[in-house]
Amino acid sequence: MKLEEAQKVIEGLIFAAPYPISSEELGTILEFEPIIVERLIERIREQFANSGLMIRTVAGGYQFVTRPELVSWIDKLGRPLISAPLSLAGLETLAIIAYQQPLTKSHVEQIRGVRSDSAISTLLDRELIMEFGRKDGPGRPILYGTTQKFLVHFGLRSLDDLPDRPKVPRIGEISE
Amino acid sequence: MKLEEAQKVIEGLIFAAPYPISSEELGTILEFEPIIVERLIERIREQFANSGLMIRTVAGGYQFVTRPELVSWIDKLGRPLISAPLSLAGLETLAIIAYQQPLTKSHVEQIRGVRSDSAISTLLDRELIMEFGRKDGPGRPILYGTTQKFLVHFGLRSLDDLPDRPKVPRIGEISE
Amino acid sequence: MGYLVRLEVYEGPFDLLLNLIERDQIDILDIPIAKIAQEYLAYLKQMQERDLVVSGDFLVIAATLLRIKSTMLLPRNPEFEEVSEFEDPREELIAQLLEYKFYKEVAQTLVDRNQQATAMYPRLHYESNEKKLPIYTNPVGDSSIHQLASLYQQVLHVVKESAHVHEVQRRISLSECMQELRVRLIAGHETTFTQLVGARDRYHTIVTFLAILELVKKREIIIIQHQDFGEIYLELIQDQEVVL
Repeated sequence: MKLEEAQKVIEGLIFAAPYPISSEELGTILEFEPIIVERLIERIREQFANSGLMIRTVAGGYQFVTRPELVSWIDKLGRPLISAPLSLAGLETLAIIAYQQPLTKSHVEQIRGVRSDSAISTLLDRELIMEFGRKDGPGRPILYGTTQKFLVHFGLRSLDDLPDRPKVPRIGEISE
Repeated sequence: MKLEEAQKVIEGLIFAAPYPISSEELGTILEFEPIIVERLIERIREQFANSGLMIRTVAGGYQFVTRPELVSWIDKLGRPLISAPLSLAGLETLAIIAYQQPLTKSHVEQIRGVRSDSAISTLLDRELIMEFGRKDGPGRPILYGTTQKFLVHFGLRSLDDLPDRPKVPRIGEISE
Repeated sequence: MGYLVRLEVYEGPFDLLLNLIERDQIDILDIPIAKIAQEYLAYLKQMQERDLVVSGDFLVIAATLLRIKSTMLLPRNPEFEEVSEFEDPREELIAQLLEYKFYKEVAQTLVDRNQQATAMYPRLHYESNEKKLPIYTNPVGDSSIHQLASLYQQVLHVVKESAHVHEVQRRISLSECMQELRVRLIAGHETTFTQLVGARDRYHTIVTFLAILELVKKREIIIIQHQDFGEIYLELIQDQEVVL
């Protein structure tokens, strides 16, 4: 068997095996020394360098898995699709976050004058806002900001495209 | 997102999805038009040309599988058969349901000329058919239709992959 | 016990008929009914001899065959034939046979397709019952960026107004705050520290906190926290006469 052919077979076996398959087992099936199998797997790995898949060594065997950096995409699989409009409370909260980001939930609540937990969790679910680290200070509250998706869905290239901020001082400046 | 990056994500999603994933669903996740997704999948297929794996189109979606020419090697893994082969009665019943769906059990029996309770209950157990509501009329009998699993099991892209149903000639036309 | 001849098993009467037709190399569209009916009945007789159950379905078609046979034997009324188109009594049966034959062929196609399909191994997946969050296909609904911007202006306007109003607001005293807490705890809708503090200013938060401590000291309420940094629950002590 040519090495190229053997590589294909190894790929197929690793992919189809119901458990991480070892180089010994692969060697037995192919009638190759395990060391040869291991070299071939190294070559396969090189060929998968630009793929979304990779072969990981785990539990004494090999297994195809998706690349770790794709996890946020893979998580979206099988999620039900919903197209419900955004509530006014959500939109109001989004407006405040868009213009004042990054800011904390209590800052939003201070501006809106009402509790905003559910508005913020809606915006997080809709992936319009995300956590931007934590604020220094007591309780180290979470800071929120808008996402790429926010820009896409409002047709903005960047935050600079937000319609001009009205000439009203920021909340912190008001009490002065 | 760069196209290269999108390709990786698509590979990852097709690999990770527990069912054949459609270009529409991939498009929703990536926020791409399905047609773009389809083009990218063509590019991925080219890149997998020398791999033991390939992307097949089945049941309205995409799925990674091992290449058919590797089957004798993969069989050596001793993976248990997903299911025992269907009986002829089951296959006949399935063929009728595939073409005439949704239809009732008595309609199946009329075509087959024999009672089909056990064939239908086997097909239901195997999730190759499912109930599709009830027919209006006396007794409101259950209507049956085929499932996505049916398409996958027989490697069909859609029901259109089944042979065309010939027009049944009328006897009057025959004798001429 | 005599010798045993293996008897073919058929899926049903149509399967048997098709088999007889194929065996005798008969044109399905021009079935010699008398001959086929004879062979069909002979088979049923064999089945009975072997104590095999001949299901009603086979008998129904036997009756149909005999009916067709007798209809075809009847002399046709030439007067009748002039006006109405001659209807072949075999027509319905042939249509049924052709339809059945088609599905029998499809069944074979399915076997082949399955063979091809199983030559390609998919990856094994493990069922997961994990609940997935929904994806919002249209997360902002039909709102526009201008709506967003004008909403922001409105909000800021309200803030500016209320900021001025705030200056002249009388500040709540500790005893007033304690009284307010009693009322709210009796109402029973708000029983956690977070709810009671609400989204008000720092002054109010401090006064509420002090009021809670005071109520604990007076043994009017108890506070419960199930875990470190968890929510703090406030409960009125039963049998405590609360003076409103």
